[in-house]
Amino acid sequence: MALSFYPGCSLEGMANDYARSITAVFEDLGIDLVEIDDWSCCGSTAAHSLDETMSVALPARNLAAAGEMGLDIVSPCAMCFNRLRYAQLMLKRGSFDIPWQVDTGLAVHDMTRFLAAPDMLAQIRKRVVRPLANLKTVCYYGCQMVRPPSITGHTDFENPQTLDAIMGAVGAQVKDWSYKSTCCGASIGIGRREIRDTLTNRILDKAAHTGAEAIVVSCPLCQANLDTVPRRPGAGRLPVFYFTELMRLAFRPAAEAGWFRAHLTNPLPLLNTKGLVAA
Amino acid sequence: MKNTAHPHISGKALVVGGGIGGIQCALDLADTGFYVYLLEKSASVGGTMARLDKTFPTNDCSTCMISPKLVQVARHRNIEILTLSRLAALNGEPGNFRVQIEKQPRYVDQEKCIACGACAQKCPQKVPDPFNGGLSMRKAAYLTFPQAVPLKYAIDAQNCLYLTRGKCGLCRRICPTRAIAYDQQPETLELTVGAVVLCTGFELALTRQNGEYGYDRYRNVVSSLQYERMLSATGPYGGHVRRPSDGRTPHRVAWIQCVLSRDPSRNRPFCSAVCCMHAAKQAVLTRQHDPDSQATIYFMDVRAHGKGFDDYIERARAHYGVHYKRSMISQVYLEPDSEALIIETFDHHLNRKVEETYDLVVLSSGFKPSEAFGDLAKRLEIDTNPYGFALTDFQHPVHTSRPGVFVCGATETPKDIPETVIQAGAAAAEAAALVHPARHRDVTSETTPPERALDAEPRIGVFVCHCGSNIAGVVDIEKTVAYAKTLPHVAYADHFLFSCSNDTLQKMEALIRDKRLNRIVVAACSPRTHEPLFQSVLQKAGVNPYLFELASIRDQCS
Amino acid sequence: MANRQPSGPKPAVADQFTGRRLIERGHSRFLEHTQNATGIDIGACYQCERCTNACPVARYMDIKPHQVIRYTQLGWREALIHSTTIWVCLSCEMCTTYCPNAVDVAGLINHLRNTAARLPIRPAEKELAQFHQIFLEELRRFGRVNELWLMATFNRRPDILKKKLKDGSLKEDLSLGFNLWRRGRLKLLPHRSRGIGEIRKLYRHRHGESD
Amino acid sequence: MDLIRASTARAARLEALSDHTYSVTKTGLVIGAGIAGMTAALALADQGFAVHLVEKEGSLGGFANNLTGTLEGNSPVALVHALAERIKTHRNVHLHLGSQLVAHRGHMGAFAGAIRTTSGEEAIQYGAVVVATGGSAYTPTEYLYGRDERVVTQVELSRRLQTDLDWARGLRQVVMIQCVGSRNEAFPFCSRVCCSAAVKNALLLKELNPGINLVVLYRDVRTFAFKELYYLKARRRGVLFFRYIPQAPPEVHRENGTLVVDFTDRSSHQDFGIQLDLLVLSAGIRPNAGSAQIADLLKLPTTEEGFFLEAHVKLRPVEMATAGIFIAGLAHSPRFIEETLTMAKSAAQQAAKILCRGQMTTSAAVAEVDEQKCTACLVCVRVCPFGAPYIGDEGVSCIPPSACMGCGICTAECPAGAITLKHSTDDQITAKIDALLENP
Repeated sequence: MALSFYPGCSLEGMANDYARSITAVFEDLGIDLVEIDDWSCCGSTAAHSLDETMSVALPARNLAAAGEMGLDIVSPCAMCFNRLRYAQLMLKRGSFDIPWQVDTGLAVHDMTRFLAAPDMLAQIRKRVVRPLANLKTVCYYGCQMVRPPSITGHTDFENPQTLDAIMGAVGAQVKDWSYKSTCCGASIGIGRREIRDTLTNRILDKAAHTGAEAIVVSCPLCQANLDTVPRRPGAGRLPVFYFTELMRLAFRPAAEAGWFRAHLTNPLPLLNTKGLVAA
Repeated sequence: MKNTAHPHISGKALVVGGGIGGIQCALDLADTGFYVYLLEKSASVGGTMARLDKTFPTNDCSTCMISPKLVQVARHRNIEILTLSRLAALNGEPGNFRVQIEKQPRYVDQEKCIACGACAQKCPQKVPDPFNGGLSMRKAAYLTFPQAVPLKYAIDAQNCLYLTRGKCGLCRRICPTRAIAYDQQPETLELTVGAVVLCTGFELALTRQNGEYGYDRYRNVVSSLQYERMLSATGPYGGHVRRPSDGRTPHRVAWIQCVLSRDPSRNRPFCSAVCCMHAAKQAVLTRQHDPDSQATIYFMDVRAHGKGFDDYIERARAHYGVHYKRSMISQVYLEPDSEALIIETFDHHLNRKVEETYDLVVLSSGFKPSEAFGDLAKRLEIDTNPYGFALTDFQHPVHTSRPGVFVCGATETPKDIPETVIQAGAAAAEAAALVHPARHRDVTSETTPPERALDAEPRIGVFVCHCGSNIAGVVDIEKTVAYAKTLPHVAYADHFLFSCSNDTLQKMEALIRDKRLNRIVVAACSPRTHEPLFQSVLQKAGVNPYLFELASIRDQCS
Repeated sequence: MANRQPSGPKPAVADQFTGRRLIERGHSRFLEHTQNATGIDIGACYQCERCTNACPVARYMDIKPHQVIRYTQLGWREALIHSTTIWVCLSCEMCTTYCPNAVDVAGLINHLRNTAARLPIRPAEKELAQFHQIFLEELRRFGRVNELWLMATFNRRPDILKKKLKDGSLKEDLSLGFNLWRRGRLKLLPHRSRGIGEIRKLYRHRHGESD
Repeated sequence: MDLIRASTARAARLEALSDHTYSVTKTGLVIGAGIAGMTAALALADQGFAVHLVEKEGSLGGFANNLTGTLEGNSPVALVHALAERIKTHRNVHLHLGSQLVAHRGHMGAFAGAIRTTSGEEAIQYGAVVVATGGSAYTPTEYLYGRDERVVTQVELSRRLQTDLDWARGLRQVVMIQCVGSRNEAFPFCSRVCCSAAVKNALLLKELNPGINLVVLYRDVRTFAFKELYYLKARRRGVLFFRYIPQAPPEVHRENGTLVVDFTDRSSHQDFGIQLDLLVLSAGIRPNAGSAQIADLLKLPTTEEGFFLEAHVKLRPVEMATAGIFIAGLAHSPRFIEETLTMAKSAAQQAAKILCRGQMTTSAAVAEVDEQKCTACLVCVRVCPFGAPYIGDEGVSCIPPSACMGCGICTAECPAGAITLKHSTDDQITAKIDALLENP
């Protein structure tokens, strides 16, 4: 099976660890991710905020490229996913004067949705050699992957299940909580940091209060936010994993501890106590 | 004097749906000289009203109000209740329809069942009780609710071990009257009626699937009907409001209005008309149950458009201290430890979000026509609006698009009990106008033998009732009977398992004749509703009905 | 940050847009124009405040989401495009998702933000506006956006640099940057995509229309 | 056991009673020939019963004659015509226009009364009564109504919209104020229909004059059930709805000739001063002036607002406490035309329950007056909740068995002890009590 892969800018920088784990996991699952040739930025919030047309045109270039490969698109980044879907919908609806031919029939998956399909979950369960049995997690989806449902297709926007299902499949304990898709404020993190800090800290507090030992995410922006936000003095931190990192952990008899050095909030002590990495 | 005019018009009518609308309509037709088939899909009549605790604006007990009506339909000689039944087909023309009724087996012989409850006691199979919104369990052999009419047990085929796996059969072994009948088969009845009235009622639009406000995700988020059961003395918690999660009494309760009402985004743009008053009433009752409680209603507009309703809202606010917050909620959050619920609103004075914590959240769900009505409407080829309610005409507000088929209650629009009762009368009037040439033709009237001349000496007959175990459990029946025999004028004394069951009544009648009894005392349950029942027995036996006395030993002793 | 978010619109606005203006200037013109441009049914709103209750940043907005709808109905364009609201909005889509009348509140706010961006006015949230601009400029330079360079360009802006030096947030930035670099999470050199030509063409094309 | 002893003791003293029976007058009386009255009369007539329909005005239709169209686009006037046609031609209906009921006595199944017409009095017999005295529109004293021709009611507006289209197209700014004369100290009721009336006229104005600025000032919009769809439609058409609170109602005044309404928008927190060329008041519904006289004559209880008070709010909504008398339409409460039609048919059906019977029996367990002991002190007349007792020709109290409900209040109250409640006679009760007390 092959998919056209749209990594998005973050996976080249801040989230390159995410990128590595994705490659590894998909290798393990025997699925080819064909990176879209010479992909370019989706425009993110900026294009959307300043120039509606650009927010359609920029993703369109990548949709077009994927179209040439004739492969459905999978996107690991919630923001990119949202922008691609949005552009696709707009192009379906109205005509935009853009220089690219776009096949709007192409499916755009968010990576978690793709992996949470029943047959995929079965595959994942087969690969698990080390169930993460006593790891207490909460899954955090953020906004862009689930809202608005009209674009993302997540009708369970308030209580999405894809990450929960995947974490369940690798044997982790998944706690339900109410803040799965509460916004972390990433999009204005630079301009109005204090707002971002307030929102992100609240999410970390709620996660800790739920009794989770770690937060599982799929969005690079969310991860960066939750992992790097300054905490109130005294307030603890939780390791923030990309779901693919934990999948990889479950797929391998022994994990390379080095894998996790990219995290600011060091997850090794936790993984240690759970006997998931060698001390 | 039999009416023989217009032989092609039938003097019978079919009322579909045994809720308060159907019951009222059946009575209004039967009391004006027509024979009525009252069709009910479940095992007993009563509908939603039987599930309510109290009702606005009087705060009268709902059961107490509907019970007499239930007894009335049950004992009306010209009303035939067909439970577990559905209207399969309708042919012919107004005044002379041929209807096909599909009747599902009850697996309990209605003639034999004396409602002693032994089957349910012994039945090993527990299932969530739909009557209590799944908040409690009932057995596979069950009685819908204590005052059910007909007061006969039923076995639900989906869950009965014997019917599903051929195992068990316990109830058949222990039933004192051999009433259990696993071999009952579905039957189809062919009836002729002159008119049809549809009173199929409503159900909540809120379902386990659509997950509004964490419904079916958080244990302490309940629907308005579930909360109604929680308030009710016959409910899952015996009238003490408890949290489903931990059984503690909730002190902070919130209502969220317009759940799946006034919500075009969910293609439910209409208003369900009764939820505002319903919530106000529940809030008032909550404050009455527990003076320390705090009741908050989140709403948009208070729709108290009925007679005296605003006054009720005002009392809820001023006298009972119910908080009204004109603000709609997006999402309900869970407090993990206590399973309390957090509601976020924006406070304009503080200019910030405020988190309010509640022990219990009640969702005032909008209405939709009852599930079965959709197909029924198709089968009967009657027009419905985009939301599935029956379409009627301005000048003829209870006429469906099919002549001779009338409608009442929430089948037409969401409406409260009084409006439903009113509409039931109107539907009855239209049906009667259609078939009135056949008035009195298909009904029978009481014929009583002439009264026996009264012997000078009183000869009192005393009948003591076990009422299953209700009385027998507390009172020593044998002793009581023996004692009664010693009393002056007592010519005869005996005891019965259930005096009110049909076969007992026949025995009683015979005894009165044979023993020439001329005064009758029945020591039984209190409900005055039973007095006319026993009086009719006296009449049948040729004894003046006023020579009857009821000793209410169930209330006052047991 | 109470000082940073005036509650309710600025007084000037209130005076400028009294009921009388409501009548003489057909308020409906702006409403119609906005409805046509966005396809959003703004009239449908019944002011239930679900959007404002759902909004995570309402407190930082001078015109709350439900008021944005009301202001649009009243034709108060000026107040809206000068508001902090349009810049503070996170596009988290809570308001749109939960609106019972299916009013795309976030879409409306974004449309107003787009409008404001096109006009020669000082945005109420300068840094937020600037960040978006810089992001698009970076995109124009390389076709992709490199976080390190993005931050660098942003912080190089004199006014921003001054402010960040003052409140010490520049130090924070640097230490965070260093931490991330140590963990190999910073890509030092931006990748320039081959298709940069057609992307820049697209930009020129856009500006050709918009001014 | 004690209970059984007590019961048997009483049983020994029980006496045979025979229920009282009498024959039923198979004719109905309907008071008021508005939509409710005409519908009730026809509902009875169509079932083969004779009906007297008494209307104090000279014409049929009542309140509905002022109405133009409904929210859903139906015509009340057409309905009135349709009903009137049938009323005039129906063989079972005896129509008495310009007439009034001036006397009424008797009981369920056998009432007797008198109608006064211009040509004198006519005695009538009837077995059941439907009261449909209808309602009237409140005449506002608020908001310069009657002092400025630019201030009108919703009813007046809709009438003018029928005839004067150019005027409607000329309007630029219109404001509607809800709950005028409703939901206040003087009149706590909600008039139920005003919100829909406002929405209806608003839509109509937008239809005729799309450029118009329309503002509705409300407290709660009460377009319940499917009427909500029209409220939604009005919003989509650009009608602006602003909520006001009773503590700060809108203020209307004239500024050198121009009409101005001041109010605060609860949403934008802005004060508005709108110059307008038409102010429309949603004036509430009141009971008909005539209903007081009927209430008096028929001894019927009413609410403080003057609407008739039904026997039971939930389960007997169209019955009065006095058996044989029923209620329909605006006389009961403000309601929509469909609801009035429904209620009238329902009331008629309850009446039919009586009229369809040849004979009527009443329980024998009723109060009986000992004429020797009675001193005609009127206590029973006063205390009876059903107005059964009256002082008969012999100057002593009579309690018609058919009117007595057997509640026993009079028995207890009668100072002379002249009244006994059969089946609960003193010796039966005392026997029971003695038996209870004695020890076996």
